[in-house]
Amino acid sequence: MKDRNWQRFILKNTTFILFVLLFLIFGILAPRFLSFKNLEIILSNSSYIGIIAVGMTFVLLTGGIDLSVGSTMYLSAVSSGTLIAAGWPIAPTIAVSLLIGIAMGYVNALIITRLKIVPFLATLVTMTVGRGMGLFVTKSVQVDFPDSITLMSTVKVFGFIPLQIFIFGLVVILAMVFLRLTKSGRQLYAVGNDPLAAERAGIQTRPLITSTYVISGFFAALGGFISITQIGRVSAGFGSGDEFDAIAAAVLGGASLMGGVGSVFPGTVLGTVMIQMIQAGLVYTAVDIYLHPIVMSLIIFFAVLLDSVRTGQLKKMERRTIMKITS
Amino acid sequence: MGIKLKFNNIQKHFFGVTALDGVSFEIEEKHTVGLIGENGAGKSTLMNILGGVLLPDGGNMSLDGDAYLPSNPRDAAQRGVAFIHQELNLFTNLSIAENIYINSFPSLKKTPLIDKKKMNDSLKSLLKSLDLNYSPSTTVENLAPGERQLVEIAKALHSDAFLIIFDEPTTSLTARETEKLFTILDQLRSEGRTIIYISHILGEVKRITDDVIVLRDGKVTGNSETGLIEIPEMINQMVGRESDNLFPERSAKPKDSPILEVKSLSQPGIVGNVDFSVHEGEVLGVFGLMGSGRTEMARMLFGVDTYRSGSISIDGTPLPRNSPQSSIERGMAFVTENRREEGLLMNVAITENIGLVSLPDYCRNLVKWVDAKRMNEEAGIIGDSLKLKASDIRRQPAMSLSGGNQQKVVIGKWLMTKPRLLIMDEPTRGIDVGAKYEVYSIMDRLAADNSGILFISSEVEELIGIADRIVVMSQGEVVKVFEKKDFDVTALMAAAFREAVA
Amino acid sequence: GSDKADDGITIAFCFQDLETEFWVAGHSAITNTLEAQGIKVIEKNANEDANRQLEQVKDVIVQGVDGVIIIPQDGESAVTIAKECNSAGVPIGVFNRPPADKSADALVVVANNEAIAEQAVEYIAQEAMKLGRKVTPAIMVGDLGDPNAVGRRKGFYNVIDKYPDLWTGAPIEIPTKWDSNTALANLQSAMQANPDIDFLFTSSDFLYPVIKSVLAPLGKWQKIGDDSHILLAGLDGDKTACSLQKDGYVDATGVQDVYAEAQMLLDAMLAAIEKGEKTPNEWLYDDGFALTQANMGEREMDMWGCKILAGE
Amino acid sequence: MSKVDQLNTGRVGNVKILGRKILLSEFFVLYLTVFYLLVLFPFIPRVFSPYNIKNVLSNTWPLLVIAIGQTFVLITAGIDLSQTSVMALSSIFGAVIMTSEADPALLSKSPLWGIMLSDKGGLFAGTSAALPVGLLVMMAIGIMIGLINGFSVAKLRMPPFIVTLVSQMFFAAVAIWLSKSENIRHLPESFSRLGRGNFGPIPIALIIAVIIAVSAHLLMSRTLYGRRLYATGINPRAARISGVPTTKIIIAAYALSGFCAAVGGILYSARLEQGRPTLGNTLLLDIIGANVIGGISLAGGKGKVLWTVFGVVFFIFLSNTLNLLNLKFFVIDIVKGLVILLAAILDVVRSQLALRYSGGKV
Ligand SMILES: Nc1ncnc2c1ncn2[C@@H]1O[C@H](COP(=O)(O)OP(=O)(O)OP(=O)(O)O)[C@@H](O)[C@H]1O
Ligand SMILES: Nc1ncnc2c1ncn2[C@@H]1O[C@H](COP(=O)(O)OP(=O)(O)OP(=O)(O)O)[C@@H](O)[C@H]1O
Ligand SMILES: [Mg+2]
Ligand SMILES: [Mg+2]
Repeated sequence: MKDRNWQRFILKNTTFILFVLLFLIFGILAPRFLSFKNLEIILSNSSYIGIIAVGMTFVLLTGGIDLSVGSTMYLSAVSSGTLIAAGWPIAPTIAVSLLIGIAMGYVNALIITRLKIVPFLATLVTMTVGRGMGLFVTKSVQVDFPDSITLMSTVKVFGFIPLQIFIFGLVVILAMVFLRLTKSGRQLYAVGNDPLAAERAGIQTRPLITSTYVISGFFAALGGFISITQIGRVSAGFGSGDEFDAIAAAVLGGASLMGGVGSVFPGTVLGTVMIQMIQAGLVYTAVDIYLHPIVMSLIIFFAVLLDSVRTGQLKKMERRTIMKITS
Repeated sequence: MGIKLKFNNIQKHFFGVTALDGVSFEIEEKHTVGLIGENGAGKSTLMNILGGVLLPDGGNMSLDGDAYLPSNPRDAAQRGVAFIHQELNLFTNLSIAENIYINSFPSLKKTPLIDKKKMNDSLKSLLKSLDLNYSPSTTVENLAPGERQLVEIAKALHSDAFLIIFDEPTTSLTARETEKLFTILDQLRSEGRTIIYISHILGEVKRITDDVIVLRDGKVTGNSETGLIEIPEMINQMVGRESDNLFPERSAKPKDSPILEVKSLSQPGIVGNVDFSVHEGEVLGVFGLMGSGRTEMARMLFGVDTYRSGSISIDGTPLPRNSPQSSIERGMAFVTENRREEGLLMNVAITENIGLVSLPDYCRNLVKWVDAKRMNEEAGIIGDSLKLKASDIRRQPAMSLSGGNQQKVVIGKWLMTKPRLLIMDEPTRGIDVGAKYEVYSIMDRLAADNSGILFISSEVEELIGIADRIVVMSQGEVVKVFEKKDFDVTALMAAAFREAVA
Repeated sequence: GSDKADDGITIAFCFQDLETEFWVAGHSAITNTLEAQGIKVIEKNANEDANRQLEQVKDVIVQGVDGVIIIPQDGESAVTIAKECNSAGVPIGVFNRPPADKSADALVVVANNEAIAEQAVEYIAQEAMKLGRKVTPAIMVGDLGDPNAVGRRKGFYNVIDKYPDLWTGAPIEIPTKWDSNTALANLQSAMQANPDIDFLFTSSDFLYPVIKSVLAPLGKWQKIGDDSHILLAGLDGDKTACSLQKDGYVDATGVQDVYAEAQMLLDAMLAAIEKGEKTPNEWLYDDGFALTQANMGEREMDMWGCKILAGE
Repeated sequence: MSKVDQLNTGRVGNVKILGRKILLSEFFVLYLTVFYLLVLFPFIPRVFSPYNIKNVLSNTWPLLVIAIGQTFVLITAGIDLSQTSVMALSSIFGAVIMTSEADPALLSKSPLWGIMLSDKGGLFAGTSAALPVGLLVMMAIGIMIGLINGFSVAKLRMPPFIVTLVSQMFFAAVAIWLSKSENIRHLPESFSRLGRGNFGPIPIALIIAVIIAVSAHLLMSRTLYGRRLYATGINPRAARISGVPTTKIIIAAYALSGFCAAVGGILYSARLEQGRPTLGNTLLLDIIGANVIGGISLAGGKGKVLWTVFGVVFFIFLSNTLNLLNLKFFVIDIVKGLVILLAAILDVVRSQLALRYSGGKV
């Protein structure tokens, strides 16, 4: 019996175990990797894409997809840059840029729920239009941010947590509580599992779906802002391609594109941090840069393979036992 | 007593099919009303209108004397109407408790958070009363179909609705669970609730209802107090003709030569040492309580699930493991108990569904060109022989059929392969008396053509009525094999409970 | 293919993207010069897709333009596109990335990435020698699918290989994929893994804000002369690089003179159109130079970024 | 509708009926494209010039071939993000086999140098076998990558999105690594002809694309494989129990997708006359977008080759006309997005109408 519990524990936590193993392997190959500072860097570099991936998880849970997050990041970043250049103080600028994220999400939601256009197309449209509008504002010229913004990345909350990690943590905790412990959170899973049945069970699916895109847009803008505090500059390509990174992180964390399956923690968080960690590990171990993506993709492949084997095994273990246990 | 609910001239059409054609009747408060009718008569459609899932094309309703026209299920729930659907309506990724509370989660001290403890605690006794021995936090995915149906029932019981609709609640339940449900219905009635009860098992209707409403082709053809109407008359009103035989005469006797031989089949924790055989021309019944492992055994036989040891052979040659495809090539067929998830391609035309298994037989030359014309014709013939009720079987998707007719499509697709051994897992679940008779006749015809049939059922009567021998399973093991001469309801039940078997 | 009704000259300008300051400067240099001369400009952005660019060039040929100027995605696609223009009889100018060979006729302005990178890194090597100790070099490599990035990396290595004794070991390579966030994460890791890095070459100037945000918290964002100063060199010659070099943070910048290049190309193109040549063929060279702390005085205004800076 | 009814409703009715017919037709997206072009015609008369039509069509063929491959996978409820790296890798391998000279200054760092590549070019440099071997290897690479994807999805039960994303990363990186970022030129003339040459008056690329489209159409709609493909996409559990070898079906779909991507890669490489390690790396959204606009569902089980064809034609004409309109580059994005939105809205209206009218017919 004890054996079985161990087995179950290992199966339930394979991704996490793999994570720790990878950490140790990189650590053996490059001892400096095992430092606390490195962990902090990995987390800090995970935070912006992690925040976006959390928003993406909400959308994926309902069976949707949000391709527009990269453009949302760009549009909201460009706006805040323009406002700062026009002399606005920081706080209202941030507020406006977050509002733009919310607005983009709301537009997505309107197109999807009112016009009944499939999420892929709807967000493809807002992705192109959003980028175009951003370019319209900047004429493709990069936007630089003053030190008052970039210095935020060095702020330590409570004296030791870097601001971006703090915000990331906050986002994760809020999202987790929402998904696990609130009515809307649980209903989100229901909608993703079977939208028709959800409708029949009397769930108000439309506001729920709307909220996921709004959340995703909001987190995209927030993630974009975090990124700006770190890199200080927004050029025309800012955020493009990030939608794929965010989706990849969520899916690596176990979310399904078909909806109904996925979690923010450990799921998406682990997915994001894992990718960042591998990336860092490759730099630490000085692997030929031509081989970086090759090694990275092999590790991810292995992680996903392990996950699917594990799911199969767990299913088997949880199969009901019918026979009486004699003896 | 007052009138709880009144239907007045309700109309509903789908794509040219008239599902309801001026239905009017009244339901008295605190009564339990049986609603019966053939497959496709319009029962579920009427209830869907009542439950706010569908809008009527014409007519009106009143509830408690006020006009009533729910535009969605939430409206209906607010007016105190609860609905247990014919097709399970559960979220498999959520827990039992969450499914039950999906729209009314208790909150934790004025926070927006869910009070999980309260939720789970409040359900323990309810689940126990239904004999559902799981913690309320169990994920529904892990439950068997019958257990899921109990969750649906728990859901309705838990609501404080004063009008509760049960659309064929017992289809996945065995006798014992059904008894349990009836006790609960009694209790509900004593609490003063009004119940609409839809079933194809007329004995049940006779036993527990106060009034019976009969629908045929979308019209009310009967409306009387249950006490004043006998089952043959109910059937008469349902189908428009007299019918006294529930089971066809068996036209031939089983042969000695075995088709299927199962030797010490086992899979740890699930089935153990299963031995039996099915002979040419034989209908072998399999009886057991819910969760006795019949379905799992059938799935192993057909190659859907794996097993650890033992052997399965067809006509003396062992069957390769875990390959439904080769099982089919060897002449096996398998009507699963779960038609929605494993039986049908819901939004595909009926003929395509019927033709799916036999596709290779309608292929020509190297590139496997499908002779669609011939296939559709044959599928049409099968559909006719099953008296499938559909408007255009080449275009109409399976989804739009009534529950019972969907079941006929599943049976039809296997009949088209002219199977040597047909495994049927609860094939008569949810189909009307007429259709049941047809299914039995099909079994008889196949048997007379020297095929073998493995017939899993939870209804003792039908097993006794049609089987040549009955295998009783309990907790994954074959407890006893009954010869025809020993058939007896109490003995069979006793064996299923493992009483006095030793 | 010039069936135009009006007498004015129309030139199509097809660029591959405008994601960095350099490309924006190149873009405005060309469009402004053309428009100042009363020439109509049709602009096409290929968004880094060679194939889309080919399609766009075909589209503008259909419109009967008098000349086509492209900033190609790479040298090979430049050849194909130039051939397309040759067969349509439209003069073509290729900006910044030279065609891979001379099989097609085109007006070409070449900046030699490898050579320019080499000049900048050479200066650093000389500075490093003055330190009298071994130096640990690192390079921020661009997208490996981009020939410019590859050329710059080659130039860097040419110098590294030239002075084998100067370095503590093989250079540390930091992939950036031309993406700030990737660059940030990898530079942070690299600095953590190799705290002794004291020479950093960035394959493009647009990464300086990232470099600053990594080095500053480590106390390594220091001016030249400070003990913790990291030798810094980059390539492009943009505004940020200019001001950082003026402030004494950056040691050297490889410059391609985007304005001069634009002017050379346009002059040749307009001359060809004037003469009615349909397939002009000429290669014009911009060898670029390295703006270093040593030659800041004389050559500052040859760097386009400094001109922009001065103009503000 | 009876004859009398038709007479009574008169011309207005006829227009209505025609409108309804167009809306409900399978060719809707095509009609939409034509309508769109007619509206734009007064502004850009050149759109119908022979050169432009030829140009647009020549852009269509490769994308079409690739998009059709994607359709197979989408029908199984999967997605193939690796098509672009199939193009890149097969482009490099094909070039390595066919090229007639390789510059050591550029390529001597390639891991293939000395094995498959030398300053005398590739293995089959200059021989008449170069073309056939090159093409075969390119297609084999596509099929192989497809098989790996399919095996991981169907047998190892890994999610398609992540599997193909990983193989996209992996094979794209391999292509870049093998060529050390360099493009490989000096391909045989016979190869380039595939991309730009004609067979009589007809472009060879067109012939290839049409052959693939027609075979894909027949395969999907008329054969055992096609029926089983849809069944697998709609309900894999039911399909498996009904004797459909779902694993093989899915693997084959990915292999077909890889094959089509490789053929697309051949056409693109031939057009550009080079092996490119980054070939197609920005094409992904166009491929999937064209499918979705055509009406193929990402949820699986729904789609036809014809729809894909229309989706691709729509996409290509859209960007062609936006090019011809000479809008500022940032306006192009906005307009493009809005046109897609409009098309999508019309399609939704259309399918809702279809649902309503299909009842009227029976
Ligand atoms: N969504 C739908 N689309 C088209 N036709 C439908 C739809 N729902 C029901 N029908 C048709 O309406 C008729 C009545 O169906 P309904 O489901 O009400 O029957 P039922 O009496 O519940 O039968 P059963 O006992 O088999 O469940 C049938 O002919 C059915 O085919
Ligand atoms: N824990 C579980 N997880 C997943 N599936 C389960 C589990 N328990 C049971 N099932 C499924 O439920 C179905 C019914 O189970 P089983 O064979 O034990 O019952 P049975 O004897 O056929 O009775 P009935 O069909 O009346 O439920 C099977 O298909 C089985 O695979
Ligand atoms: Mg029904
Ligand atoms: Mg069962």
